[in-house]
Amino acid sequence: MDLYVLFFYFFALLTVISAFVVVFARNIVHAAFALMFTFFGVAALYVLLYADFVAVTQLLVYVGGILVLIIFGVMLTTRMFSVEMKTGTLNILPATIFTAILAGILIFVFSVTDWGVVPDQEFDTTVYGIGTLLVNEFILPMQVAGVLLLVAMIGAVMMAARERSKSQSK
Amino acid sequence: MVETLEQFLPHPLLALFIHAALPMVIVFPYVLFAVWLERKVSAHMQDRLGPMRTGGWHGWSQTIADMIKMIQKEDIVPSRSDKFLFKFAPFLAFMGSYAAFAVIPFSSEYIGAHLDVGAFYILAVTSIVTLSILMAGWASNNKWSLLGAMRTSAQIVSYEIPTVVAVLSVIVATGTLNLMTISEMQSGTIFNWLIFHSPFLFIAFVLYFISSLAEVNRTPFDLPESESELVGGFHTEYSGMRWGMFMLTEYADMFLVSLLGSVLFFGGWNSPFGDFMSGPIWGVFWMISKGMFFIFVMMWLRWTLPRLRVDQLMDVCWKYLIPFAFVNLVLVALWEMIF
Amino acid sequence: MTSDTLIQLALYILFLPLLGFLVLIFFGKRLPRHGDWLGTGILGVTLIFSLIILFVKLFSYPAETFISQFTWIDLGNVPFIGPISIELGIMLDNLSVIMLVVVALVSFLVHLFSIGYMQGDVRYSRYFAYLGIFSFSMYGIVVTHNFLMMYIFWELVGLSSYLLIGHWYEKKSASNAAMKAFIVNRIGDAGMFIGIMILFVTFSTFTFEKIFDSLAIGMIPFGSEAWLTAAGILIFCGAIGKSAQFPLHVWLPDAMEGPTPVSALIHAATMVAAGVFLIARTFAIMTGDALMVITYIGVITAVIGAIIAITQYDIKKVLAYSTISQLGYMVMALGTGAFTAGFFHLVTHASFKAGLFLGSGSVIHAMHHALHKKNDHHTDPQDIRNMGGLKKKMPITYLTFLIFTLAISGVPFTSGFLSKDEILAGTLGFAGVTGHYLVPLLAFLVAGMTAFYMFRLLILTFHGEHADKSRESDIHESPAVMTIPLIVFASLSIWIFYSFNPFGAASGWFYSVMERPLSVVPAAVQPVAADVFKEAVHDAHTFAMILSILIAGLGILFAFAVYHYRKIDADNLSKATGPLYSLSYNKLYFDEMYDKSAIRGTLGLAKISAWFDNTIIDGIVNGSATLTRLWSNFSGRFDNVVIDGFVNLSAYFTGFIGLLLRKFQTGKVQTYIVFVIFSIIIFFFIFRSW
Amino acid sequence: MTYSLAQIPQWLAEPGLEHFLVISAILFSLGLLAVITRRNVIMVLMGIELILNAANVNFIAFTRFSTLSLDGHLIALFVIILAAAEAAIALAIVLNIYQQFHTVNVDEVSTLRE
Repeated sequence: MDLYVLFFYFFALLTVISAFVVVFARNIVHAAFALMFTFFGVAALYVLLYADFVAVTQLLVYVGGILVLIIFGVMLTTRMFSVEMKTGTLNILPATIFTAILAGILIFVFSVTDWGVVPDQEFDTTVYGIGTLLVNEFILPMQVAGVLLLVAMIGAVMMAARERSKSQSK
Repeated sequence: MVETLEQFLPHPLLALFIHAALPMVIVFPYVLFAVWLERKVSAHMQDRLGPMRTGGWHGWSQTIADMIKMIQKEDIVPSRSDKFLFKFAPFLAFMGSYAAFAVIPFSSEYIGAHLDVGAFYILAVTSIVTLSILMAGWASNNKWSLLGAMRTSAQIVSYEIPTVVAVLSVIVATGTLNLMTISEMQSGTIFNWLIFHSPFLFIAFVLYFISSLAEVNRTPFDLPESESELVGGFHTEYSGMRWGMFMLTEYADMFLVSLLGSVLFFGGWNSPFGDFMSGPIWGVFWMISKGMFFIFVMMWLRWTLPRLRVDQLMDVCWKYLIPFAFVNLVLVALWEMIF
Repeated sequence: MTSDTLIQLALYILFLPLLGFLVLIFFGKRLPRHGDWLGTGILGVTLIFSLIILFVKLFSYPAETFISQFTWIDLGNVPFIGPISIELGIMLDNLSVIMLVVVALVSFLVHLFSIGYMQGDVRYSRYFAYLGIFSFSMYGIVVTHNFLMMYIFWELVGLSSYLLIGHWYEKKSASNAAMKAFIVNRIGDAGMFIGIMILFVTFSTFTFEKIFDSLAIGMIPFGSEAWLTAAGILIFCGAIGKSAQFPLHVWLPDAMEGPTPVSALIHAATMVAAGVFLIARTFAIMTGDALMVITYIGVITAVIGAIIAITQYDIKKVLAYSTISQLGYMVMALGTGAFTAGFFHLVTHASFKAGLFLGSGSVIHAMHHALHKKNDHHTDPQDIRNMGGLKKKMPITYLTFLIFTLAISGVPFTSGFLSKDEILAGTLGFAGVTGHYLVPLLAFLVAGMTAFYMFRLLILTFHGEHADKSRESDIHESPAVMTIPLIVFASLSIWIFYSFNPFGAASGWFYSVMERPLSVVPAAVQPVAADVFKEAVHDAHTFAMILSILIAGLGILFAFAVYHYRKIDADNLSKATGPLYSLSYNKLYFDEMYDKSAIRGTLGLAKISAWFDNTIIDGIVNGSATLTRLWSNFSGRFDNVVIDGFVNLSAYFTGFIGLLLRKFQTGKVQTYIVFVIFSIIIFFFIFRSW
Repeated sequence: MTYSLAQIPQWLAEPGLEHFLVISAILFSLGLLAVITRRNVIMVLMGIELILNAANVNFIAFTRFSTLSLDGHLIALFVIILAAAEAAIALAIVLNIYQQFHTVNVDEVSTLRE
């Protein structure tokens, strides 16, 4: 249990600090790489919550897919061969105050609410359960998600292709 | 195994660290050996001898000497680079690669982490290497590096799809993601190995092997570091030990995909002869021999095949490997359903 | 061999053609010989499998029904409706295993024939791919155990029929025919769908067995027998469309625009028989009234087909109308309750009609090549007036064609005699029990006409002198790959395969394995009971046999008298019958009728509604507009003075507020997000519970 | 295996549901901050990813600490799937915007305004 506590605080701090870096880094590439640690920390938190499959999915999709895409996006849309990749901000002060108040309210609400915790929800393995649920009760969402991914893929390809043909015609 | 260690050590954290460091004992000597082997194999394929002098017998300590040289080299960081990311990238790369060794069952008794999602975990955690390459390429502030890095990551991300689907074929056949269970299922003689399980799994292995070649940037898919086009790819600006870390990662990655391939298709730590020569220690032997065999095949291919062009590279992935992999996955599933 | 093995074989039969289709459609052009061997080989394998299934099933488990199913969608206990679960699965009973062999055999032989016939076609591999998907869907209809899959496969055969009719879609007539077939079929299928849905709403399942069982314990749709009759007739609508029954028969003759082997496979032997198969499958739920409707539709179709076939000159059109007529025969047989006879006729008809079509294909092939050689592109290679005297040039085709013609005419020692005789006996028995003597009367009439027009076709095509001496030397017998199927079909048209007694099928194996299924409908609306009917048929049997031989002989004699020996001049005959002849020659004006009624009707309706729209609705609108204008003139004055005062005041007020609010409308997404979150926080405090 | 945790208060020594919820609240707020303050579209996108992660942490935490069975895991998986689709589309849009306006700052892409 004590190791658990140790790991929890380590990964919680990793998540929160790297999230701060994401938001406050002046350099967008630093923000993107800090995002990797946030995702990593969140994945570790999932592991601590007995969600091994979701954790690995988080790594595979977020770190291996989305983040690479984001970094590609950054590198394709910013002046490339210069380390200076600062991004501007808007109304930083009122926004910070506003979000701080929001965070305060959320944390307050989370701590005062009686959640009716059931502490012994420990899963031995989730893979089998998730698989079974996916093809039974969640079959429709899964099919819809599949169609959605297909649509997204075709849409992204279409847009990228249009961009290319436009730049070729120029 | 961690429990055994805990009994002898003063602190459970120490036991954890030692347990986690065990694969290092295999990986580091392996890399030294593999670099030497690569030089010897390439030399013999070109009808020469390769390093012969250092150490005595066939220049066996050449890589050790190289390593010492590398550690002593000046640590050069380009002045206009992003210093922090530049220094950090090699470590991140090795971290991603080493983390994957945690779920490789080296023998029936030793596995770093007995995860239920082992196969999946390997595929997920190696994607960190992609990011570290992007990081290195960008932080170098050099166009060759950046182009090389973007090529590499595009390549790795693309080839991840056929790899995942090929691994999925095995998972469909075995019904588990746990690499230890997959290994145990193949115990017995050579005919219990999954590659002989069905013709489609054999195709899956071929797909896996091709796309894993691309994932670890080996010839014929070594465009990201093609010296003639991109100087050195993402590690153009690196030198000394940091460069060494990248080399270490690359060789560790080769080892990793070879080991994963042998776990998934070639019985893992099982002896091909049934009970003969089997047991926990023999398991390590078999595992490493199988891995080394694939590494030898990779070296062999490197000196046999020419390099692909970049559009051909993407064609091979998207137009051939991925459709074939998906069709094959369906066929594997049908085979499992029918038989 | 256990039932599991049989089910597994059936699954192979079902899915192998699909595999063939996928391979051929994607890689067909790259395969050696464009993959014709693949399609044919797969069908050969399925033929072997289906023969194995047939023998094992009939010899080892003649009385059992094998079902293998799984639950596809389980909606659980739906409120107000009850438990709904949709199962998919396959069923092997005697009906389906016999049908499997029929489909596999015809399909395989047609594949084989096509290798010769379609040689050099531009879309050769695609043709075989389409044949593959057709076989897949047809097998699906045959082996399925529920209405849902049946409906899906039903539409799939419709699709493949569409694709194959339009195979030469460069020809306007071919693509039109494909569309016509598709649309006409859709009308019937809509009815079938409604029928299935009536059953589904009532029983919450699509599975045949469950529906039959529920019916047997007294559950009926909406508590009324009339609904059950309606469901039966609506499902029969599907058969009307697919089996080209009156009044939806018009698509079948046009479908002859497709390649001739396709006509043999789809539009003669298998797909059109699917309608008959459907009636056989659902026979148990048909009420007496529904069967009466089926009987009369069948009779009308048989008569219409026969009448039109007499005067046609296109070799394939004659065969097409003969198919319509024979399908009407089968439907009529099932309607009267002669279940076994009807299905038996389906089986025998499949082989000799497929053979006839393939024979005509062989003739057209030869004619086409001869015309091609002379660079003659005006003469129609399908018109029997351009043929004649082919007997010497194409002996195998002629001999097989003769056997088929004898079989379809119902001459003893052929398979057609066996089945036709049983049907005629059935109609007599039916009339004896119910008093509907019109049915056997027309049935015998059709038998005579069939013999006449089939021999007319045979004589005009093969006997006498060739129409154009100069091209006679260019006509050759077709290659072996085309004649072998003909020979196989010809041998299957002999009585010996069905019953050792050439004068009665009832003692053969077929009658011992095909029993009329027990009707599950409520007693009040039951059709004629099986045993009463059997008795009546037995009494009428000998009489029917003698009469049918006599009538067939009369028809054949008449045909020889008119066309071979020319004792009676055909032209005079047609002049003498005058209006009747032109009625028949113009296909009873069905197409024109539909053009005048359905199509013009729709257009007329559209015109009427347009007029209604333009005059009445617009009139009302315009009238009210005038009224409104008058009223608004008045209110305008009121407006200008009183209201505007208020409005201007409020406008100033709004403008003032707007000036304030404009600050918030920045056009930046982020500001909006802040507002959204801010509102959420406010809601949070409003609805808080602590 | 014993540590001197006596002086640490109980609520800190045992991470429970609230701890995870607090982390998710912080992640959510930071994500929101990124969304509303950053001018770069890609930064906004990263903020959205943070918000989605916060939601996912909640789902998983509730699965662990309540009788939600595995439904929370599945919903988290679907969220990840949606995030993947969203990122692909969003970046395609961003690249198009860049092609069109030569900038990816949200406040400069304002052709629709006025």
